[in-house]
Amino acid sequence: MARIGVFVCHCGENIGRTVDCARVANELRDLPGVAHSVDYKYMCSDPGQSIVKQAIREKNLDGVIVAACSPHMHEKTFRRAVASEGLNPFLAEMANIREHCSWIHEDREKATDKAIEVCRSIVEKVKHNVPLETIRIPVTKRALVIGAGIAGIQAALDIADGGVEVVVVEKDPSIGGHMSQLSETFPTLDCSQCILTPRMVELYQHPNVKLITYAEVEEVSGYIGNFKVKIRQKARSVDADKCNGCGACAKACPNKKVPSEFDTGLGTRTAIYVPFPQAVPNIPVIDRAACALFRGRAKGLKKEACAKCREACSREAIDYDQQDTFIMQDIGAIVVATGYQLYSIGKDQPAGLTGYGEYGYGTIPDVIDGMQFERLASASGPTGGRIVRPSDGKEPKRIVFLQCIGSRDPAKGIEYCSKICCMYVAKHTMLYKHKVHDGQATVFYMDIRAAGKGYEEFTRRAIEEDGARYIRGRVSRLYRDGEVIKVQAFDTLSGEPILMDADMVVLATAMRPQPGIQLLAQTLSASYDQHGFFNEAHPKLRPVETNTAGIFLAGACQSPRDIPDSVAMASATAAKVLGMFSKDQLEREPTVARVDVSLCAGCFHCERVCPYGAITHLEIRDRKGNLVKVVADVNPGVCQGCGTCQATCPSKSVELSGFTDEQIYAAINALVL
Amino acid sequence: MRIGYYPGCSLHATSREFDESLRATAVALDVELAEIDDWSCCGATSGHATSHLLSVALPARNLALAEEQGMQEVLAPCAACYNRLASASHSLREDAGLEIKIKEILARPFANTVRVRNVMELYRSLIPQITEKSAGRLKGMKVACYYGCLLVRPPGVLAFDDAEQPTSMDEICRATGATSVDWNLKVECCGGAFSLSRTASVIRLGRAILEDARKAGAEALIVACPMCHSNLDFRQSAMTQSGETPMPVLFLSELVGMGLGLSARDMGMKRHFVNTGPIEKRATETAAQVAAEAAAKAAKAAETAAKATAQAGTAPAGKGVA
Amino acid sequence: MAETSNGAFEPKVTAFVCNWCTYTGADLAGTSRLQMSPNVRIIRLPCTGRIDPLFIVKAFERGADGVIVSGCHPADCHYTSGNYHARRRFALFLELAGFMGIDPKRITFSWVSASEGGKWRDVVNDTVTRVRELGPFTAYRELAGKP
Amino acid sequence: MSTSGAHGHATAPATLAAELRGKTGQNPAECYQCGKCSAGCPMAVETLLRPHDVMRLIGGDRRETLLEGESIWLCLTCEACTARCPNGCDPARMIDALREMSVARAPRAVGAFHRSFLDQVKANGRMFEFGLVLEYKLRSGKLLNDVFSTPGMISRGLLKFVPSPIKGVADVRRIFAACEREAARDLHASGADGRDQ
Amino acid sequence: MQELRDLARKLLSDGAVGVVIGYEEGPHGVRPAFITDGADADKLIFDRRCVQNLATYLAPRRNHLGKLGKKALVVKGCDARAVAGLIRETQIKREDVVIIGVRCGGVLRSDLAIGNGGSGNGEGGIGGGGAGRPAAGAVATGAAAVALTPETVADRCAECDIREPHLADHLVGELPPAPPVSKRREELIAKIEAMTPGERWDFWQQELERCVLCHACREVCPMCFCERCVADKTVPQWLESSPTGRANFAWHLTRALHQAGRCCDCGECERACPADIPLGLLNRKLAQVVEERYEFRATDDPEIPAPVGSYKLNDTQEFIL
Repeated sequence: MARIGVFVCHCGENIGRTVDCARVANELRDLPGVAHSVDYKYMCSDPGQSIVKQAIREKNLDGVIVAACSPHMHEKTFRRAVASEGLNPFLAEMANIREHCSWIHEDREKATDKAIEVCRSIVEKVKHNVPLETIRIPVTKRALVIGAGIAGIQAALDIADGGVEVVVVEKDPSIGGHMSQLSETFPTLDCSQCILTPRMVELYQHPNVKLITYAEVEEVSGYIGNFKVKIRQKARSVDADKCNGCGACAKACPNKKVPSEFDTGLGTRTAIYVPFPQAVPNIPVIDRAACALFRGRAKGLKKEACAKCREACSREAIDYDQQDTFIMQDIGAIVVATGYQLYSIGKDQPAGLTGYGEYGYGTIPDVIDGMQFERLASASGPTGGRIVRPSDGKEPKRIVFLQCIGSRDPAKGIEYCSKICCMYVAKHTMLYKHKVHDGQATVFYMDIRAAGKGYEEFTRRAIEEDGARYIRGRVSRLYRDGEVIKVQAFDTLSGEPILMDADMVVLATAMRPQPGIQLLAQTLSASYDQHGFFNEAHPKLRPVETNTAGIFLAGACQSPRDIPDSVAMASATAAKVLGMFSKDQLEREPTVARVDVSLCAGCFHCERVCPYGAITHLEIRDRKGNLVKVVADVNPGVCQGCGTCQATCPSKSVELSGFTDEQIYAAINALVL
Repeated sequence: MRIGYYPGCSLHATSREFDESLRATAVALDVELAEIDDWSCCGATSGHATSHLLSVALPARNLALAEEQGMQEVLAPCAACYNRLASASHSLREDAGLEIKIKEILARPFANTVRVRNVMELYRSLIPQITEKSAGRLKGMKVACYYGCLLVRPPGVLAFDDAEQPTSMDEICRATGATSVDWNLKVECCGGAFSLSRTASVIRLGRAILEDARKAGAEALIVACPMCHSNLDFRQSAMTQSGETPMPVLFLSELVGMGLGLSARDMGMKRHFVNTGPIEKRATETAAQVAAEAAAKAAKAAETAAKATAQAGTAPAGKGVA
Repeated sequence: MAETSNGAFEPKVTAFVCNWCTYTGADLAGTSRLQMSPNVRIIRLPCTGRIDPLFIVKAFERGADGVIVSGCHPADCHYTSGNYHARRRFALFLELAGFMGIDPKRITFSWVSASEGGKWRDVVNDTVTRVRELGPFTAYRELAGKP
Repeated sequence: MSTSGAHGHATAPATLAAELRGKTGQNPAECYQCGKCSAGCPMAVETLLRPHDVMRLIGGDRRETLLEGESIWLCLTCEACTARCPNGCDPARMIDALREMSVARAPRAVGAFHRSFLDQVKANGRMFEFGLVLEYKLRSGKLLNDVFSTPGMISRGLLKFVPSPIKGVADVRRIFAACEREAARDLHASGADGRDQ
Repeated sequence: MQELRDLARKLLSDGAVGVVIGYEEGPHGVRPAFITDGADADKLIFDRRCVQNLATYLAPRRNHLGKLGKKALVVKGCDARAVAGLIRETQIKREDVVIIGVRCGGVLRSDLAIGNGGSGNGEGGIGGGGAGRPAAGAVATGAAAVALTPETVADRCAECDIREPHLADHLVGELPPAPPVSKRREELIAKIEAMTPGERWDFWQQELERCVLCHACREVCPMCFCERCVADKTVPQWLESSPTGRANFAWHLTRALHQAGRCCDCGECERACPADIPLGLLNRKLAQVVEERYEFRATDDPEIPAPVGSYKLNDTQEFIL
């Protein structure tokens, strides 16, 4: 027979006014299995807790019910008290007779009856509670950071500075991300390269950092603290150990006309190239699609069509036969910092998006996007910082900026605000004015969203001091008229139609997640929204975690972010990772599911419904090693305890600890008779 | 190929040349146009400007007739009719309540199964035949394809081509050998509905369109809408300044007909206000030139072939003919 | 079923709710002192995903006159997707139970978020009123005696 | 919920936005006033209220301004506004619905052109342009206007003179009658004042 | 028929399979045949009396058949759906079974094909003609099978869209004409749906009161492959074991729910029921719901995911406040 103690709280007058607590305690005392039942004014107070503790000791209780407020309020309090007496904390439960009873009813008799019934139900449940032990799982104290833009670099450095090993995987040949392409940054107008490059070098040289560039995460298995990650090192065609970054190969390369990705197609590079002069690591890579030798090979040529770079390399670092290789890493926590791409207004769009036919689908040469403007304005850019038209190299005297291209435009597939465009357009008008003194910048906007430290002041400066003309209205059409671009618009504030001539138009296009992000999310079993941004675990309280334990987020992979936001997020993520790594073992609530392997028929309905991918396949073998069956198994490190598996299991071969069928059955039975 | 045909009021009246030229090209391209028996007006702008219900009910009667008469597809050459018929069909698919109401009003069986086609869709499907039969007859002739508003909008309903940068008419024109110029106002409105009631607006809008086409080097403006045609043709004298060369405004069917070598008379082109004589003459000239070039090319080819045969005969053994 | 002193029928309703949204919403109703019918007994579960149709069957077997199942709104599930699976499960259950003669009016499904204390009150009161009109579910209870 | 006073209305009259939403299935509140519609509107230079103004005034419940003014009749229904709206609004459809409302409360408000047109269709099942021109000219009093002054129209055989009704003209008339009945019912239901009737 | 026999013989003689599971003539009509010797292949038959779903012999819990070696199975379209279900739910691997698909022109109602009471026990039902069915006539044997008419055709054939199992490794026979369509079941469902909740309750009570909880419906079902059925779970005992009205109701509700989106509609539960309870109505009703709400139809393509265990963000939820 169980020995359960019932402790009924008056909560001062809060419960006692409507519920006859003494009667509740008396009636429950008569229940079979109840060894002790009392009421008290404040159970959560120190004397109240002492009453519980004392009873456990003296009455040798094996279960405790506190009938008081909501378990959300004090379940932890009472479980701690119970544990201090050596009783397993999961043998204590609360019956909610305040929020769900005394506060919502007036009739004292009915409220008391209800309280008694609620307590009885919990008593019956507790009879089937079993001691549960906190789950401890080991932790590999090594973090993986995916993506080495400013967010990834910051997160990796913070983690590494915390004394933990970090593996950084970057898909491009160099780290630095989009920030390395920017000219100057808002709201301070400091040079992007100047503040970023030292951090890139720091990352490269940090003793705790293993940097793997030109590589991608291929597979992830395991769970929090215990991930196994397979990384594909793409073939650079250059032996990184031999190369000293002298650049002779690029000089020798005959194909100098490859559009440079770094310069957003406005400049060119060679087929063997380093993306930009400050690249880290300073090791070139052969773009096989552009290289004559590889194109020859693809056509089946036996002879090498070109080997100029190998001939030029004094260190014999060029390796045309290099293959992709795979690197396996044991990882404890993963930080996703894959960043963004810009919406392109062209006709070819992924499903759900459409381009801008009214702006020519990107066919008008002097209509460029914001990143292209950054490259034009950058001192290290293709024009050496001169702002000129891509079509004829002339300096545009009338420049027009259009905000919200792709953003806030559900008709084109994206309803969200890209957050950073208002600021960088203001910055662009200033950069333009500083370089083209007699030029006029005009901005077509819907709203100016400048919330942030120094942001509003910045946009005002653009308007008041640098003479940017802001016109409120979306542009209807852009079309070519000889050398000029006609901008057909409407000033919604003055109420006048506008047909304006522009020499150049800059589109502030939307921020979108990186292509292929869904695939990565699936590899990580993390969830993403309809746009492909990673979902945070909670929009307010857990903004840098995902719903998959051990996977964290930094920067624009989660939603549009500017640099300060991305860096703040990255540091927050690092704090989360370091916190997790501060213990040798992770502790997790023991309310997880468990499979009875003898009953499981292996239909794997549970696997299909598990939100966390916690179900694994377990092979059951006989003594001779013959496979008997394959059944479901729950990884307690991954399971979060929702119980969807149990409700789905047709044979009820999986049980959620703390909410077993037996407990619920008993609770239902005790309620209505 | 057989297709249902809904000419609409305009094609029986002011735009008879559209009807005639369309029928003439249909014969030449082996398409049978089966006119819907006892069709009625689609309601046009006046219908939907005053009663949404009416603007669906009037087209629905015609769609129901087409269905009764066993048609799966109906060609509506008039852009306004096409727009009304297609929009009505779309509204009925989207709005179940409206469908019930309309069925009640029609009092005849109606399942909304007929697909409404415009003249560009028809010709686009016939591009191979047009290319073959015209043999580049209009080579070098520069035309501006003017789509206007009713054929491409709203994009959700009339999704046969891109709403902002449509290309189907250009492709059809190119099939005749003509060059379609790149210009800016191909989907701007000409003021159609205000032809009678607000002539000044129409003249303002039409003038911009003609100017832009002229600037792009077009010799003729190609349209597929009776309203665009009557505005830009009938009112052109008011839109142009003296001294400017008049811009012939041709129905797409007329251009295709010219490409196929049909006579201007058969296509009713004499009815245009802007004299089509010069463009007809131009067409005859280009056709003659193309024919001459083709003849010359054929002659040259024959000569080369003859030479090759002769050489092959004397070539040393072991060297094959290229 | 219970009868008050004056003999009027007082329905018994069992509620299965998720811990994160509806249970917390019911807590909020309490802290807001929203008065509601005392006929409902709540059983707390981690997620609607954990709620098995067998629970509902058992509740009726044990004498409940009505049942409430409530959890997080779509997209709000604490466990991301438990409520989506539950939604399919309960759609099927309700269709079948209705087909087999259980009056669907005896069962309320609702999404009540942690901030919807008022909605929880309405769900409770509406369900109790509805079930009171239907009368005791004696048909089900009488089945026990039938061989 | 506020109590309805003894002399107050039991329910507040529907806002213009709500009424239009009912008629069109489109939510006027979706307009965020970016002005792209007006930027592309071919009539923006002539009309007083451009598409975005219309949307704005709908939101402001400015029934009189919209229904009494000329602007809604100055729309060409080219639908450039609708096609380019970033937020999926349909100003062209809204303007159509406003015209419909305007017609319902004051049938004579319809432009003379539209009335002439529809009367023709009702009479004959089809539109015969000569008849239309004649009727329009009579109605608008612009007898000396241009079409007649262009004898070319007739000599070129472009204007048909004698209307001949289609076989199913009764059918068409029934459609008109049904739509008119429906409109009357709507008007009655919306409780709009039947001024001019 | 000869094609089927030749194929079976070849599979056995080549050693490709150890047993061919098909149909043969029995003393009380058609019965399952387990052919292990090519010489016996001529016993195999297939005609419109072959109503049984042999896929039930594939489930691992019938692993006593395992010792006969790899199985070849004769399947109709409806049976193929069960095979697909077993593959989908990882009970068997596709390569573990050779599927001989028969082109099917519909089968008889099971009571006319092999009599009531199932697998040739010849006893007939103990209940009356439930659900207003005509009482079974004499069981046809041999070639004298009853012709297919709207009255005699099996209910499920009306919904059949797999008369040639796509899943099959080998397809045999000519495609017969489509069977006559019986609207019996759909009409009955519509009739029940038109009833008040109380009338429906009474209808089902009348049917279910004959249930003796023998669980034959479960035993014969190819998709009931659990090692321990929830009905046999005792701690806690969700489903009572003695056949009271309450236990019967809970059992049949639970059984049908567990089949939702999984049922292959082979009609075996109804055939096996000694009490003649129209269980097919419950399965069919849920199939309708699943199709309407989740656009899923039972299929013999194992790659198509089942509707239970998946969801869409915009699933219908009109029943939720």
